[in-house]
Amino acid sequence: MAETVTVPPTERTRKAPSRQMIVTALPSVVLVALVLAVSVQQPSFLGPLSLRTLAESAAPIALIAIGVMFVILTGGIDLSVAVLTSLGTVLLALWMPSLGLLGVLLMIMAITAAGLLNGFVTAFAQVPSFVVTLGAMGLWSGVALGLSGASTISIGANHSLIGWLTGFRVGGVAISVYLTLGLGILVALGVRFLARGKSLHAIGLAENAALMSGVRTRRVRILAFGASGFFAALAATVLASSQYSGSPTLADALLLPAIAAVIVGGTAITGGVGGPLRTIIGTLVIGVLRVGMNALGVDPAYEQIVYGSVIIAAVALTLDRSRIGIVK
Amino acid sequence: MSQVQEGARPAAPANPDASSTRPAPRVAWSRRLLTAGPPIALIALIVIFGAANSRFLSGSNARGIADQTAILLVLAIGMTFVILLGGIDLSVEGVMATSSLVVALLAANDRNSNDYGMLAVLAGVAAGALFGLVSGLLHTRLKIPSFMATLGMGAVGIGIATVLFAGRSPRVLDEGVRSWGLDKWWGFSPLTYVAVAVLIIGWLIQRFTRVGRYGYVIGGAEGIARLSGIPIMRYKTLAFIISGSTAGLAGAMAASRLGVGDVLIGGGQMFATITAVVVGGTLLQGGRGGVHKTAIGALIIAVLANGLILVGVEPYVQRSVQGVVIVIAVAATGWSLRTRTRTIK
Amino acid sequence: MNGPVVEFRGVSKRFPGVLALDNVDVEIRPHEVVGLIGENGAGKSTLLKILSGVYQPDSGDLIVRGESRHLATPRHAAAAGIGMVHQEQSLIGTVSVAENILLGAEGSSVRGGVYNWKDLNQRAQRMLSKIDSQIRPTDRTEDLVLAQRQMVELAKALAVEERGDHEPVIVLDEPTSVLDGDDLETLFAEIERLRDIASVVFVSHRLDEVLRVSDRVYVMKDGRVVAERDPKAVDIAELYRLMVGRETAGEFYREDEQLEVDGAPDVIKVEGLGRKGAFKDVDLRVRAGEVVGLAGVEGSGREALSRALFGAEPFDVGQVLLDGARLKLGSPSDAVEAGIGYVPAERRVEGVAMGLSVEDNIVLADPGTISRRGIVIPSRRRQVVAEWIDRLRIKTVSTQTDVANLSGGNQQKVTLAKWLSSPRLRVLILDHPTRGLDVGAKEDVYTFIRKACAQGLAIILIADTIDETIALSHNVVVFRDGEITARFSAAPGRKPTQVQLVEAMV
Amino acid sequence: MSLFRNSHKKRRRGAVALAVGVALALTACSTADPETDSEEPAGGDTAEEPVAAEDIVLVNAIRSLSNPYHANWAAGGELFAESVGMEQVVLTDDGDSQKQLSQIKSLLAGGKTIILNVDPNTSSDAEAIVRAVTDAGGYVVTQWNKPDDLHPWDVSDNWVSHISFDGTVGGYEIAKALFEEMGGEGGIIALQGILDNVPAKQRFAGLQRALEEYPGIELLDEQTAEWDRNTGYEVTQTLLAKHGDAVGGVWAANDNMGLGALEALKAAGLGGQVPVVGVDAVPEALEAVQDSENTGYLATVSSDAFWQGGAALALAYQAAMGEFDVASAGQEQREFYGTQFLVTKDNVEDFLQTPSLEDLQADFDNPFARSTGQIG
Repeated sequence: MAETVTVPPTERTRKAPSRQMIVTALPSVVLVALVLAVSVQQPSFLGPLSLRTLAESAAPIALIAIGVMFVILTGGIDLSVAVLTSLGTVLLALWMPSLGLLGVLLMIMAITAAGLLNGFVTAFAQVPSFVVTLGAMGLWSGVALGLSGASTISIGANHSLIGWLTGFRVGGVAISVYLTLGLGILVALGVRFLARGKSLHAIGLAENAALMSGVRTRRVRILAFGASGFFAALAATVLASSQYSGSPTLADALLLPAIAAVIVGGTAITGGVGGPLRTIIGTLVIGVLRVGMNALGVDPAYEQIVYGSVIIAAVALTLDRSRIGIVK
Repeated sequence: MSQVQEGARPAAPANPDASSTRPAPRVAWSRRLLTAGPPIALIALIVIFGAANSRFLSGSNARGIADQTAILLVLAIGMTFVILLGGIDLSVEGVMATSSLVVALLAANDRNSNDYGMLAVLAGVAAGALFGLVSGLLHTRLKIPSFMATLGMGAVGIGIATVLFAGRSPRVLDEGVRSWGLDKWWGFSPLTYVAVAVLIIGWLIQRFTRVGRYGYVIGGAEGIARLSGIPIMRYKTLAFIISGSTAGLAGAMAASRLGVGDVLIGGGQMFATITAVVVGGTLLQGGRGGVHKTAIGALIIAVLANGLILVGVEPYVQRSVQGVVIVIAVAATGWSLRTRTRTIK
Repeated sequence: MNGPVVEFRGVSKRFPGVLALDNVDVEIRPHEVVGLIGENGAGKSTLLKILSGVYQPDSGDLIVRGESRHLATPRHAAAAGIGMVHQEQSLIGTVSVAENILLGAEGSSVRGGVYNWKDLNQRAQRMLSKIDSQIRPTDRTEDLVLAQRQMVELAKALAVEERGDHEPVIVLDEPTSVLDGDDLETLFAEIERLRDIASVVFVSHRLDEVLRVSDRVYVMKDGRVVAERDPKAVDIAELYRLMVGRETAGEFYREDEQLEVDGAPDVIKVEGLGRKGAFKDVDLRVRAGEVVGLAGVEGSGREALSRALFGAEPFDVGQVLLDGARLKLGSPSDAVEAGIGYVPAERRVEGVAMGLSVEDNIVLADPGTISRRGIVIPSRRRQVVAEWIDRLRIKTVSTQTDVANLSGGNQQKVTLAKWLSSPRLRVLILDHPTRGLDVGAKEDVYTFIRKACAQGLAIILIADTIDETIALSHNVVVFRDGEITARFSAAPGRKPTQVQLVEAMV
Repeated sequence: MSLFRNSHKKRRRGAVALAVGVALALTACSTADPETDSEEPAGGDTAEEPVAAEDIVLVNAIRSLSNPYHANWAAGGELFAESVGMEQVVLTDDGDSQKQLSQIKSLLAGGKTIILNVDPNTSSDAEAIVRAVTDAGGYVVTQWNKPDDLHPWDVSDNWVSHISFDGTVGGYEIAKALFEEMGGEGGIIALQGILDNVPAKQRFAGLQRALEEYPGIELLDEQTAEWDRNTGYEVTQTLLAKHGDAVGGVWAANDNMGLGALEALKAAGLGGQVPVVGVDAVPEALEAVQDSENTGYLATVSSDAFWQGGAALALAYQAAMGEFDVASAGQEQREFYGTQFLVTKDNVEDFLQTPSLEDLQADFDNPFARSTGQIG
């Protein structure tokens, strides 16, 4: 992975379409299948309340996933995104009571900056992204533990400023869900209609060609990591809103589900293929899987095994082998 | 291909004038840093902590450091073989967890009637090797990037461990297994000798076997290795098996030391391990380094951890330090390879 | 035996869109040095790759020591006693010389996966002594200077003889490209020595060298062997005529469409440009509608210069002026925004973005043409893309087709469309624009170059062949070892001869 | 840090299946929500007339069933349910806050009146859970974790009480036991927990109080071992090296670290010679205490999980039944500390066996019997 090489053999051209179709269609199919399976076991699953619970617990994961997706589209990875989310909740809890809305803005800026930093190191020091973000993971979790004195900080005053995200419901679903969907659609439109919208995909598919066509690949890569940080910050806001507090390890557990969501959604780990809406579908697959495992009476202990296997399987399926010469 | 070769050696200059100059100076610089840096850093740390706390240099603390290095060293040696190939193994914590429970549940314990004694340890290692094999096959056959394959396998390992764990840490009652953690041979814990043995074996493998030698070749220039007809997949898979086995052994060592099998027994080890390897001077780009360097790296990490505790720094600060160190080490060693058109993901 | 060691009988090899080898007959006899020359794309490298088991012929026979052989992999070739010395070095820096020499052929030195260093080093030493080199088998390879590494490469190639009882065939592919002076002499001495213990195939751009070391010379052109000569009975000039001579010249290159550029304003000016180890003191100017051809052998610095002008590689000294304004060329994007376009030789890696659609590729360089204030206007995008697909006669199923599914020629046209569709384009750098294209596609490219001139673009051309350079250019600048050695005016009718260029090149 | 943070302490199926099953049954039928109380800004509800028994669901929400502490907790709940002739639902979240919340929410969706006795995963979860329950007109008693600045009386009368255990007492009691064993002389090292919840700070405060009373004892060093056994081992090992023979005892903020220290002492050949104390009364610790002559594990502290699972549930139940008038209850009843027991080899046997309903009936009838005063 460290230095995947662009080799454009011709045989890929024949295989590509069919694989593409599978990758695009499969997630939705799987989702439907899962929903049916679960609702057979547990009819109430299709009831408004459990659906609401599903959607609302999926929202923060979806946000994180969309963030990582930006990086994965460029062919990289961001392992620090969940830790950044946790750090975000801590910063919120520290700043909001005194600074109010300003605190929220500061937190979003700080976390986005942390993301950008990942990008800078990756782009300018030319260090593989998984190394950079692995390091960042350690760094920021340490910082979060330090800032919070390794303790959970309740958001007393001013919680109302973000409380509405998960507290206020329209049509029975919390604002956070609409926010997530809205952003997803927004990003999708951006990719489609912004003049440079395709840059992410171009870099993921053929970085040299993009570079030699005048795409500012470094800048795009940095921005991708920035976006990852930004969405982590949003996820942090949503989590803090529903948890009424910030904790240095609050979101750490969401890394695997988020990455799984992106890959399961059909975004290739090799980059260049995929999008936010697919990622949201991927998140739902993971979410239903989780609920489903309980409904089907699967021991929660197996959750990790399932995540691990799902990730590997999804990667194996979406991976575009024709585009990677030497895999590391 | 081009970038990969850049990773392996200074690109041949295009014009005659430069042709006879040795490897470009900046490379020489980074190579010097690779070889001389770690030992110097280690000595510096020892001096600093020695000055900060008189007890640091005491015999008992030295033994403590040795004991605390043992598990890390074993892990790092295995990891070195994978990183030499330019890959990475993020599954060590999961493998350790599974292994520790396998050992705890097969040796005499307070959960079931098993009593396989030292065979349990072998089983732990075998379990680790199996993980390595699967990761290796996923990586080589399905072309899944190693960090992804091992990330997944790590989760699977944690999961299996959680199932075996079933809510309560099984305690190891087997005297033989426990004695590893409790006995003292000439003042040192048996685990220390295990680690030294693994180090020697690791060095022999690296120096005298195909797995070891081809590690440098494949990591140095996979394309050339392929042209030379070397069965790359086999040796890559073997490297992962080695890494898995050492992780398995490490799990067994931890179990014998704490007297329990536990899901979180490997907590934080992945970081420490990777840091130890890269700090020792093995390039994450692959092709450069070795277990002898890793030994230094592991000592650096252990001394750092031990010293920080002596000085009274919260353990989680080490996490931040290690995180930063990894990135800096990689950036510094790869600095001279940067070009405008190089693509790094 | 005295029959040929290796013999190509009517060997053909076809790649998508191009016939790389066309019914080739070549034979290599014992204890002789065979020279092989030809321009890029003449088929040399394909021939060598078949000989070394990387490619297999579509038709015809490869006969090794009397029996027809199918060399499926480099290992098979090595087993058949054929050793390659690759153009770009194929040594691992971090392992010992001995390991490199016997890489993948450790054989007796490794039992059950365990190395017997003593044995390995002895065998390596034997190879090294054959070319009586002073290098020790235990040396760390990356500590050697390039010339020494070249020797190790030789020893490595020689090692194939161990695999069979017969004398090996050693193929030297551009071995001199990174050597000079004394190193060169040592190499020639080695080749002399090799003649006693092996057969040698010597491939080089430097004709004087070929003439000097070879006993026989094959000249290749357009995938065919066009001549076989005795070095004593031929001179460089004739070899070149054989190599590049083409009767079609005139109309083939649309010379009649070449426009007069005297008095046209300078578009791009290069002043005293230099980068250590690549090129130095380069002065250039290209006027609107002018084609300036850069001639020179590989490594002469022309490629490096063209990439530097596009910001893909840095330069240390000098400056580049566009319409008199100094350019900052920190990255390709700087160049593109200034109105410089670049058609790379590595078309499929740097030219088109594989996996993106034809449409996305065409608008990749200058989205400004299809958007207002950063927002795409679908209608305009459709119209622009359609226009250029039509103008350049790009054959594609739809605008949404993955560009990877296009033929080489059409991919090249997409690359051209990417630049030509941008209204801000002032300068177009063409690096081997016709490499690997079939004749039809080549002619198209020539036409577009002329058209581009008519639009007043300034064009810097690194052509695949010398006659291409001469025919397409208004002016030709010749590079050698990173410096400009000659300048020729190439107005229609008053074109310089290939020989003139060649003399300046070597 | 681990990439697999959420993985630890995953448990058995039974309870989950059961919970789901019941949730299912509940979502089927439904009754009107109890009417709201105007004077309650937080929008919670209180029941002025008792809720009919058949509309009630008794719920214990805990981490899992196969960790002994919470298993006992559930057993206590079972005893109470039995005493009022009802079924109890046990929700297990496997240490996953999101899951804990969503499980409770889907149970609330059933429309019945929920009587919830919950051990929130972290203090951050408490408020979300409480608001969910009170908004649905349920009754909730929280234990252990809640933000310090959040009080039941500020939120709703349906948040009947918050029960916690004064860590200072536990920390103090074990410290005293330790110091007595040491004869009031010598040096000790202290293993701190992650300060993630109040108890860690309190327990250490307790230690400090004991230190004041025993001037002969010197606190050589205090380090966090992150509640973790392995860290406990390494920290102890290092501190032993640092202070050598000066270490006369080890004070650990929980049994996990204490047991880690025990191993480190064994490894250092000091097994049984240097006394160790911890808190939580995990079975391993209890066994170690049983055999304290050899292990040196002097004492641990139990909060009596059976009582936590039963009596607290009883409290919420009484509130729902109107037997306990929350609105007029004093703060000392809304937030109070339960009684803890110092476990030494003299009384360890009592804690190794399950109590009968008779043993606990009195506490069910008067949950406040074990109150040791208001929190704070």
